[in-house]
Amino acid sequence: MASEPHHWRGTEPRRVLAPDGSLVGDPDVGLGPDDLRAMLRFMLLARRLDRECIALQRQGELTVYPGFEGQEAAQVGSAMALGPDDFVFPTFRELAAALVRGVDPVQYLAYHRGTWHGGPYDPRATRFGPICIPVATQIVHGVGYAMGLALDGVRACSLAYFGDGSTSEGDFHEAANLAGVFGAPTVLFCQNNGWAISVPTARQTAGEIWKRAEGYGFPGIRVDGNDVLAVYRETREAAARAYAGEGPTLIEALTYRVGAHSTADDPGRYRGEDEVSDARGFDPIARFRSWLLAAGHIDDDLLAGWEAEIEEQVLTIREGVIAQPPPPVEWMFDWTYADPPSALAVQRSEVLGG
Amino acid sequence: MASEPHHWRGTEPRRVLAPDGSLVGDPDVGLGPDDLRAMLRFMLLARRLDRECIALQRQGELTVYPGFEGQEAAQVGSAMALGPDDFVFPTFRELAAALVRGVDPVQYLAYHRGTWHGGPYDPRATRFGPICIPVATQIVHGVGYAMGLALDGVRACSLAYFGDGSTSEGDFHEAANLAGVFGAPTVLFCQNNGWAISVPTARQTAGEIWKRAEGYGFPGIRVDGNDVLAVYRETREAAARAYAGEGPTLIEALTYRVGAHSTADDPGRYRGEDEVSDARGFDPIARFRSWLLAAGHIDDDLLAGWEAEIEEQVLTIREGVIAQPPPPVEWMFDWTYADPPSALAVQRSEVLGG
Amino acid sequence: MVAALNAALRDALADDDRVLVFGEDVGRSGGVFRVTDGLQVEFGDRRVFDTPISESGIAGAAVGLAFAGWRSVVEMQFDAFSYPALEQIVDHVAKMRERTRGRVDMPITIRMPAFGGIKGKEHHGESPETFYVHTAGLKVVAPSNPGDAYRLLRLAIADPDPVIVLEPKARYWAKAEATLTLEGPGIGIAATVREGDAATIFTYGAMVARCLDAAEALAGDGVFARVVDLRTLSPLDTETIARCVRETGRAVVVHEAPKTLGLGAEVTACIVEEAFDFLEAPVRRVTGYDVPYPPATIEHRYLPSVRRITAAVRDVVAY
Amino acid sequence: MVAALNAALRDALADDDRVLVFGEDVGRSGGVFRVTDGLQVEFGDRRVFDTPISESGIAGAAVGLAFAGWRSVVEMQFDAFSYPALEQIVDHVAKMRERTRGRVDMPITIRMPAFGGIKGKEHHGESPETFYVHTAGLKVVAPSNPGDAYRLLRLAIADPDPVIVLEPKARYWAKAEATLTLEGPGIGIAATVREGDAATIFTYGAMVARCLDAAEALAGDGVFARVVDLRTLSPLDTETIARCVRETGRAVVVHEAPKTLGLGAEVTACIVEEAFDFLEAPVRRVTGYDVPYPPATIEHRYLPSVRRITAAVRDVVAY
Ligand SMILES: Cc1ncc(C[n+]2csc(CCOP(=O)(O)OP(=O)(O)O)c2C)c(N)n1
Ligand SMILES: Cc1ncc(C[n+]2csc(CCOP(=O)(O)OP(=O)(O)O)c2C)c(N)n1
Ligand SMILES: [Mg+2]
Ligand SMILES: [Mg+2]
Repeated sequence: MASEPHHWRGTEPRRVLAPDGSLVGDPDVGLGPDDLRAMLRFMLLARRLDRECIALQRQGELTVYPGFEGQEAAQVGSAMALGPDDFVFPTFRELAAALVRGVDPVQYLAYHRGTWHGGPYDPRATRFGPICIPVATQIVHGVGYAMGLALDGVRACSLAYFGDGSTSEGDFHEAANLAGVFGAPTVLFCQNNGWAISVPTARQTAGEIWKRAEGYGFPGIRVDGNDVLAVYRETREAAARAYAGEGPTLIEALTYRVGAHSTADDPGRYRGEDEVSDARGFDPIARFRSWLLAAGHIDDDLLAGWEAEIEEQVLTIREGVIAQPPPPVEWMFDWTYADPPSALAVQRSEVLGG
Repeated sequence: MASEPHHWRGTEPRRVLAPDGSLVGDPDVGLGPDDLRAMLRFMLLARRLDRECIALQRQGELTVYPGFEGQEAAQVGSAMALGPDDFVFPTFRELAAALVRGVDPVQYLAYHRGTWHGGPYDPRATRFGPICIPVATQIVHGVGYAMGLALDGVRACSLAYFGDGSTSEGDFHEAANLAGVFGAPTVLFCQNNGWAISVPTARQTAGEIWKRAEGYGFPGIRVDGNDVLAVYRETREAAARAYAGEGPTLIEALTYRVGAHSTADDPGRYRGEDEVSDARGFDPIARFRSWLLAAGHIDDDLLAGWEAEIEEQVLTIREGVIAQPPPPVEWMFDWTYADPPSALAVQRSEVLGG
Repeated sequence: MVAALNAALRDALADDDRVLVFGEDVGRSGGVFRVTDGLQVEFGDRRVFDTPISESGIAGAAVGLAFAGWRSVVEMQFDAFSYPALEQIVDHVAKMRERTRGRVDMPITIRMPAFGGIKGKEHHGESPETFYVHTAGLKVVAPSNPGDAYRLLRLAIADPDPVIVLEPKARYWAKAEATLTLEGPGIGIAATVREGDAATIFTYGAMVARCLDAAEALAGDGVFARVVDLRTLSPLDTETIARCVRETGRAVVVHEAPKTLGLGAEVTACIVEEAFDFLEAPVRRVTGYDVPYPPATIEHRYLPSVRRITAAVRDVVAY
Repeated sequence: MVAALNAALRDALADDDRVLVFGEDVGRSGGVFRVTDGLQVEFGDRRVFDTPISESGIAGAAVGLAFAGWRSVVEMQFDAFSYPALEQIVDHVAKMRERTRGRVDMPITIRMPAFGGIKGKEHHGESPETFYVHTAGLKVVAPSNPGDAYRLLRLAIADPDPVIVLEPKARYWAKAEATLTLEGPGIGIAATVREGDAATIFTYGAMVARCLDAAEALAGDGVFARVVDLRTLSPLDTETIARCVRETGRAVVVHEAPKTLGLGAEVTACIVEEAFDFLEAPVRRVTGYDVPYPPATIEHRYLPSVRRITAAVRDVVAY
């Protein structure tokens, strides 16, 4: 059997399914068969779309693209655990979560096509914040948003995604500490995929990430991020605590970045192929699919049907992406201020004038 | 019996002496009677000088001054535990530690007189870094310095002081995390004095500060910061680990800021007098003195002799401080660059020209 | 001025229950300069609260709160202590409206005691305006008197866009009668605070009072300098700047920040662009020097003095 | 240019065993732009090492290492990612020498890929020079070609003072033959890269090539513009700036940073101070706009174009 990814060492993560798909926990995480099937379908769609995006980038249709292969369970499981009023603050790698949250993938990919920054989709309507590049900064936004929910007495929470590397930033800490002090209804969701570009988790921190929570006075949880059921359950419980006024939770989901950091990256420079092929033995989709098959929730026919549907869906997205023109140049000026100063109006007309 | 300061709650701190001066641990921390006496004498000098500084400020001889009454054990105990090659990175409140390290108090107080910024003393010669105002920034310097020691293979460590409030800053976290990753020979020494200006520790963080260390992968220790023997022992052990290549230690020393945050502060706005008078029941000097008396290491005659000496010492310092003139105005320009650009030379002569 | 700022916060909190006031020591103690005195008692600790020492966290939380529909008025305890928040301010506070194509406003007010002149400690006398004026998406105001302080702070809070409010700490305790009202010129409008036709002195913050002293001294010698209080540093009131230079032909810019890329550079460039043909002498900049802000005992040699200002005005007039 | 920078680091590491190179992904992977390629293998992971993602930590560690006698060359992975380090850079890197009255030098080099033009993501196309040029105690260089890149980086590393090195990422892969040598003009010396007498274009970084293109286009029409590559942004080479304006009477400043308080403001102010009587037309600034750096598909409309540059030169010449 292939060895576990390096950064999974240490405390055993919580699990429902063992890597081979066998049960090691209670599979009743509160999802009916339809939901379970939807979960797998999202994961399959996400993977197929992710690969398409890499192709699109190679074909010059997208700018640098950060793939997430291997992280489908972490993203889909956590995003499905949230309610419609909950708000997600993502990094740049959460396309799978965006799909679950109903963000239009064509609009989402406008970001990577270079037609708009931040949130080309409507972050308010989708309750999915803008794509965020400066690592860890969005965690603070998640906490601030949660403070706002608490002030409003709304029964909802925020969830901020971030990577293992992002936990080294001051903003991770300030966010976590503020969350603790204000008892903010928020979930700090770390996808520990073993790498921050070329730096392995062990060179990012000498501790275990989930253990940081205690120092902030709230629960920290280590979950197998490639076990979608466990991810779902833990996130759901964290959200439930938030709804109940019990404050934040830090979740460290152990997963693995199978691909490159982005299409601009060459992982051959810093990690061996063995590690990657070993990690493929822990694939989140294979694990969940094999259990669903064994449990009789899906069968090969269904899977074949999905495959065809997903091909079509991805083709449509592909076409939508390619059809996107560059934005009108005046957009550059139109949202900097609600009420632009006159000097900016002059600059705007200079651009439009030629 | 007066109740303990609010922020001492939670995990019991390590102790050698109970608040009433009775023994609860092994008093043999590796110090002979002379050292023990020197320790008390430093504490007495520090307290007397601190009060003098407040008087000097009231008399217009110093600018805003941050007193440290109540924190003498935390500072003297930790500073005495260091070897001559170790390097201290202080905040703005470590005059007692500076005394122990041999920093000339008149030069030190030049800072508060407003005659120079940073380190008016020689930080290299004294191995005592410049006074540092932007909270937590100096912790990173301590870690960087320690990384340098490790690179040089020198058997020494750095120690950075910081307050409870400072632990909320991103720089605390980045410093601690770097220290863990690089196994830097450093001591992160937190004087948790219960207050950050007007904010009590409980509103600063929902966790216990010493517990943060586990998340960074190194030991965290909670010590009674008003027990000078325990502070000494824990710091010494932390330094010994650092020397031995075993990396950093986080020490949370529970102490209490008896006075105002600074001479500009009015604590009456945010804390009750009861709390302060209760805290006086945990005075670090009284505790240590009573044990030294009981153990026969000192007697009343010695103390009376010291009192007279210290009066004289403080008077000399006072006179030295008052005698300090403002610096030559060209100093403003003389150290900005090793090799000042010509435009700056022009500015310099403009100033000197009038 | 402290009273005016305090009144502005109180009135804003009273008028709009989405307004929040938070920062280090702003609650129980009422702020190190007492600008938030009494607000927590009056509006409760839900709406006026202390935070940990966490400037990046404070600015970032304000961003998240804006997503949740709250209007944050945050304090950075001193000028230099806004630097740890710079990433949040530049990357998010300033850009979020653009990043979301106008879907998410950032009605955030970032107040800070700014500039020097109070014999403060290191890092307590910085003039950080260049960082914020250069950052697209922010507005920056620097009132010099209680009336402007009240009005500009209230306008800042009401503004859908983020506004940095630089409060000249050296003027906090200046005595001045003022009617506190929202009526009056908005953000972006400079004020001619003294008439004159020999030259115009452009300035802001605590230097306004000093420039008025200088103008008074010059008037004794028959040199009548106009003094313009820029009040808003971003966007600059280029119209007033250009008009004054057209009318007086000569200009001096005075500020505490170091010269190189201090606001004086932008004012000069703007004069050159908008009023070149009327300019009869080089624009002179009387500013802090290109060195770290000096210690208390010599800060008066760093700050523009009446002597340096009058000398510069005489220079341009004699040119 | 990547090869020149790489050679500079290699030679500096070889010449002085107190030199360290560290930052995010600079070790094993050799940097996202491969500027540090091969250095870890050659000099070992004691001297060339990866850090956690911790910009403030990186800058602050360099300060501590300077106390311990080490000479750090750190990388900020991109321009905008230097913002989290701003407090450390402004409060300590820039001021520590002054704070210790010259007892502790800060021989720190902070490298970063800067400016736009590579269809990068958000926060990957910033021009942060204003923040650093305004900060007393720092030097700032921005080489435009491999020869300057090699020399200026080596001089930066050898300098006892902190130097910010802004590497124009759009020129990283530009092919150019260059002899890499320490011989040549030092920090603070601009270069006239094309002669001309109708006007002077002052620029730096990736815009140098574009200004040369513009000058070439203008020459076709008989307008001979001089092009000056400032190379060092702090301290500015005011002598060369003034001399060129005295000789050509007209000036255009070109940079990618937003206009307001971009370096063009300082260059303009300097021209006014040093060469007012020779100035025959207003200085024109051709710059990025006062908006956040735009997305890839429209960045070419934001960046100064040959058309905008030539138009500005024609304007000042026709004035
Ligand atoms: C403040 C900041 N510094 C540096 C970067 C450059 N950068 C982009 S992604 C990345 C690695 C992030 O690693 P991790 O947080 O583990 O997320 P992952 O990429 O693995 O999803 C780095 C260093 C950045 N985006 N923001
Ligand atoms: C970055 C920064 N933000 C704010 C301040 C203002 N300030 C000075 S001391 C202080 C409280 C520090 O509390 P703590 O760390 O507990 O140290 P103590 O004063 O108790 O010794 C604050 C907020 C500062 N110096 N630096
Ligand atoms: Mg990662
Ligand atoms: Mg404290």
